[in-house]
Amino acid sequence: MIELQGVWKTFSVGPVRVHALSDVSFRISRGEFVILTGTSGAGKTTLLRVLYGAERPTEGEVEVLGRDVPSLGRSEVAALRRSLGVVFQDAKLLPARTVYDNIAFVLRALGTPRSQITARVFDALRKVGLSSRAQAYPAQLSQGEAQRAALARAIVRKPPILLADEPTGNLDEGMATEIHDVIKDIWTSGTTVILATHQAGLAAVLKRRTLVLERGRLIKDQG
Amino acid sequence: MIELQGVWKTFSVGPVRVHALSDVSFRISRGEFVILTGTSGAGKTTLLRVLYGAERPTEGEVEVLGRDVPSLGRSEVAALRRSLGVVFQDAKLLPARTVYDNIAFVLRALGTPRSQITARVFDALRKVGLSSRAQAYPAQLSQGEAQRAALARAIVRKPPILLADEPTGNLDEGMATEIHDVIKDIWTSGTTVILATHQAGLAAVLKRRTLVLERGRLIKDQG
Amino acid sequence: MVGFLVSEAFRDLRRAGRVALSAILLITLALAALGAFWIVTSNLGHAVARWRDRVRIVVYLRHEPDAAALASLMARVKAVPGVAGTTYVSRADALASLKRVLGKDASVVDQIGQNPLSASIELTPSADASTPEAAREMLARLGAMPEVEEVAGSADWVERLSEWQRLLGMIGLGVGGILGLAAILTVTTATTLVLHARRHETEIMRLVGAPEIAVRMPLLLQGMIQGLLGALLAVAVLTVAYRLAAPHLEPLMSLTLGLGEFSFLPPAGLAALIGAGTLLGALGGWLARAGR
Amino acid sequence: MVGFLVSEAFRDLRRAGRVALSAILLITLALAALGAFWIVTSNLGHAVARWRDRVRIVVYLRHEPDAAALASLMARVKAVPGVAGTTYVSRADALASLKRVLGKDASVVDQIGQNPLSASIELTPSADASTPEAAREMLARLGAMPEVEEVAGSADWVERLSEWQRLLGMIGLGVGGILGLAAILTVTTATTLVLHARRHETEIMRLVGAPEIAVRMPLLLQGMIQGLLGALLAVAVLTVAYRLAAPHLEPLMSLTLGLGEFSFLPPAGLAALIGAGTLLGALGGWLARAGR
Ligand SMILES: Nc1ncnc2c1ncn2[C@@H]1O[C@H](COP(=O)(O)OP(=O)(O)OP(=O)(O)O)[C@@H](O)[C@H]1O
Ligand SMILES: Nc1ncnc2c1ncn2[C@@H]1O[C@H](COP(=O)(O)OP(=O)(O)OP(=O)(O)O)[C@@H](O)[C@H]1O
Ligand SMILES: [Mg+2]
Ligand SMILES: [Mg+2]
Repeated sequence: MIELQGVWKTFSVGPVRVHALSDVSFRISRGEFVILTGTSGAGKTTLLRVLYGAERPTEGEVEVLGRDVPSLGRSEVAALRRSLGVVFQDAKLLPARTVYDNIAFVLRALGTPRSQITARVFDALRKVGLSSRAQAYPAQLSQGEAQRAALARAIVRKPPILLADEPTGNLDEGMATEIHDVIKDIWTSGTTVILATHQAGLAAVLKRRTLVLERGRLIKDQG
Repeated sequence: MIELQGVWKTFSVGPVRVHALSDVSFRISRGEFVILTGTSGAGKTTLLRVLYGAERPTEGEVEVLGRDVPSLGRSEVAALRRSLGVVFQDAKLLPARTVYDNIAFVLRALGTPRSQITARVFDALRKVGLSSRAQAYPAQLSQGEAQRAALARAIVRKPPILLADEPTGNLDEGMATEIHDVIKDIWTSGTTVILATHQAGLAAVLKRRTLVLERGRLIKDQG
Repeated sequence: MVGFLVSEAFRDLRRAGRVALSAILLITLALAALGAFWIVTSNLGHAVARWRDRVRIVVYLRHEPDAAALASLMARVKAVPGVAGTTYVSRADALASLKRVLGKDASVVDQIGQNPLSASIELTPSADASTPEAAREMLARLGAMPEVEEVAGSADWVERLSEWQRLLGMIGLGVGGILGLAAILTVTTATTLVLHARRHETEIMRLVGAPEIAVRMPLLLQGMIQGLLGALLAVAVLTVAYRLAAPHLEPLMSLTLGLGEFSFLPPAGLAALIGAGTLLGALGGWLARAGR
Repeated sequence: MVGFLVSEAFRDLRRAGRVALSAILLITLALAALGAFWIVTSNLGHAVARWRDRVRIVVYLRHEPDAAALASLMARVKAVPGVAGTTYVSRADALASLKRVLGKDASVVDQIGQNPLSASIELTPSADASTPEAAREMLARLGAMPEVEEVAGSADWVERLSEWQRLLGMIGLGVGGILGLAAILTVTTATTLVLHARRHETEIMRLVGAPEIAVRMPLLLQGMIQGLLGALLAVAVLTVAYRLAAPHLEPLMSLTLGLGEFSFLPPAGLAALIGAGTLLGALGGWLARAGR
């Protein structure tokens, strides 16, 4: 389902070269729940961006859902992303639309029948505990609320793969647990999940396969 | 030094009214270290915004450094902010400037002599462990790195008051501890600190006075 | 899907607010100026045509011909290439005309025993004869006829006319060039603005896998709507300006340019303006593509 | 601090890139068009003045005066308000002139026993007499002199002139209005753009307590720099265009308008253009203030 082979990603900032990913290889099968962890700057976000085609690896092979990601054209990348639910670390909500519209938008752009949209949007909002804020604009949300709205947008399509980047970074423990339960539910219903987090402890709590990055290297793959 | 009396802040989103702060009163003396905690959406960020004059309370009195904040004019607010170091929850780095320029900018706008600027900027960057990324632009930083850059900017002026909103939200435990140590150092050198965090456990670790917000109400003030 | 795209376009337009308004007004201005220039040029064109009618070449005849000879002569003169109109002036007509020229002193003529003037034919040249060469050729042919004593009138009227046309052409080129430049800048600026306002939005849309058409089509449609609105406004402005100004301009025109009627753009011209506006707007939207 | 503010302004300008370029070019365009119109208007103004010199009013005298009477008469005529130049035409002059008019048929004149023409004074009206009322007044005064038999030439030349001036005025108003509108829109658009690009930046600057001057001054300076660059470009464009076009235009001008020389803007005019550009740019920067 997901396979990386010797993936490197190197950024140049002026004279400095940053190896955000160094020779990363792994494989994830359908239906797995994988936790991706590592300190700040270890390369978690970069790895996810490579998976959804926002970053082209400097070297190596990336396959997602049977597609060779780095070689995809623009419209094929868009098609791939429509099969993925992504929770961005910085939420990335459209600032000029309400929470409801942000979520309905992805359904509408896909041509989902109008009659189903409202029900599906509110279903997703209810799961993340945000139905009362449906009419608020992103600037009117607290950071934790924005993160939950981003999760609702990612799961509203019931995608085969969910990539969640730090979805509880701004949430207290109680709410984090709730969100993790939501993600587990989605996983139980058949979605493959990759959850990136800096909370090393989470791996122990969730008891799932864990990939650990350190300065771009995959130093541990266990569970 | 800081005093709130019966502060309310109510937002209207369409027909819905959100009480982000409800009747909050407290007082913080010079040299205190206060932890502000509460779940997502409890009102932590709103409370800090009221303190640095970005939000006018719907009702109540706010005094910071002897100034009646809600009544200040634009240039007085600017002057107040120059006495405060603020770490914003979403970093708020100027996207078109490097990390170095982001930090040097506040010194330059204040008329700090050129000769001192470089040394002070690198001093602050070293404290947060980011000197190697000085020439990177904000878009080239990981979230955790951006947060550390924001902290460096807040402390470069050695302000009498430091307001830090979730400065370790995107950091793993090891790095969070380092950052807390940096903040403690600053506090030790005489700066009054308010640290907002959703990590309820942090209060126990740091053993400092803790204010707990719940749906805009101050439900606990202890330590 | 179409409904979705159109509603997205209108939503963008509303959001762009003051800027969209600026873009529309700039397009209006460019098109209105273009249209106004078009109107003035075509009216000056009419005036030039009228002036050409007024240019007279006089062919003096050796003798006053009788009716039959006159008819044959006139037929031959008309057959010369470049001759448009002809008027026969008999010796009596010429004398009457001289009296008119003398005005107060007309009585002088009566002191002359007999009419000393020649009969002549006054010619109007056609557009064919508006190059200096064609005009010289025509004059030579007329001068070669046996009945003709002398041809008065040289090629200089042709030079004058062609100089005027060159002047108009240069003004047209200059004005056209400036307006073209302004229109391109307008479109570029408006597009850059819209793109800038949408930059994050576009990025986020792409990241959530929105199809390209949903990302770009609204931009194109928005551009076209702006262009169309701008063009319609320009047509309205021109119409109102024409209605208000024409009654005042007409006497002036007839006084200075000898033009009785100040005409408006034909319907096809209006349609062309509207089409140009829509295209301009669409181009702006389309540039969005090149811009990234 | 000043160094800091100026460097911030240049930094903004560089960042705005294509948009700043657009704004500069639009200002260039507006000012170049304004300047070009100014040049054309002032040259047409010269042409009108020349035409006025050519308008002749003829005062026919009852008798040919002797030298002394003539001197006294000429002095009185020159004293009439509205009279600029005077030329005395004796009866012999008039006859010579008639021969020229008759051209081929001049021999007719020799058949007349004695010279039947009157002596006259040809007048050139001054600018004072360019209103219809002043002209009528002048004609009445001349007609009332005892030596004068008749005054030929009516007020219609004045009407023609004033109609021309009205036409020029209207064109000037129209062109000026359109350019003004375009310039305002340009400035608004450019400002909105810059503001939009700086929106987050401005917010962040305020949040970190940057003094107002550091927030706004660069915007104002940036606007002024844009305006100045645009104006300098416009002056360059006008100068080059003038150098290139004047040699071609001059013969044309003299042919159609009777104007020998096609003049450029005076230094003060250039300075005014540059000042206007800088002001326009500053206005754009200043609007930033009203915008928030
Ligand atoms: N576009 C870029 N240009 C240059 N460097 C980059 C870019 N994106 C990421 N980096 C660098 O690559 C490294 C990995 O970044 P990444 O965002 O993947 O870290 P992360 O593990 O997600 O960190 P965090 O937990 O702080 O979000 C960092 O040092 C970062 O500065
Ligand atoms: N500008 C605004 N308009 C409307 N509602 C707002 C606005 N700002 C904040 N709110 C609401 O006020 C409440 C408190 O927000 P605040 O950002 O202070 O929470 P917080 O404690 O900082 O949460 P988090 O830990 O998630 O950052 C939230 O419900 C939020 O949606
Ligand atoms: Mg990350
Ligand atoms: Mg907050």
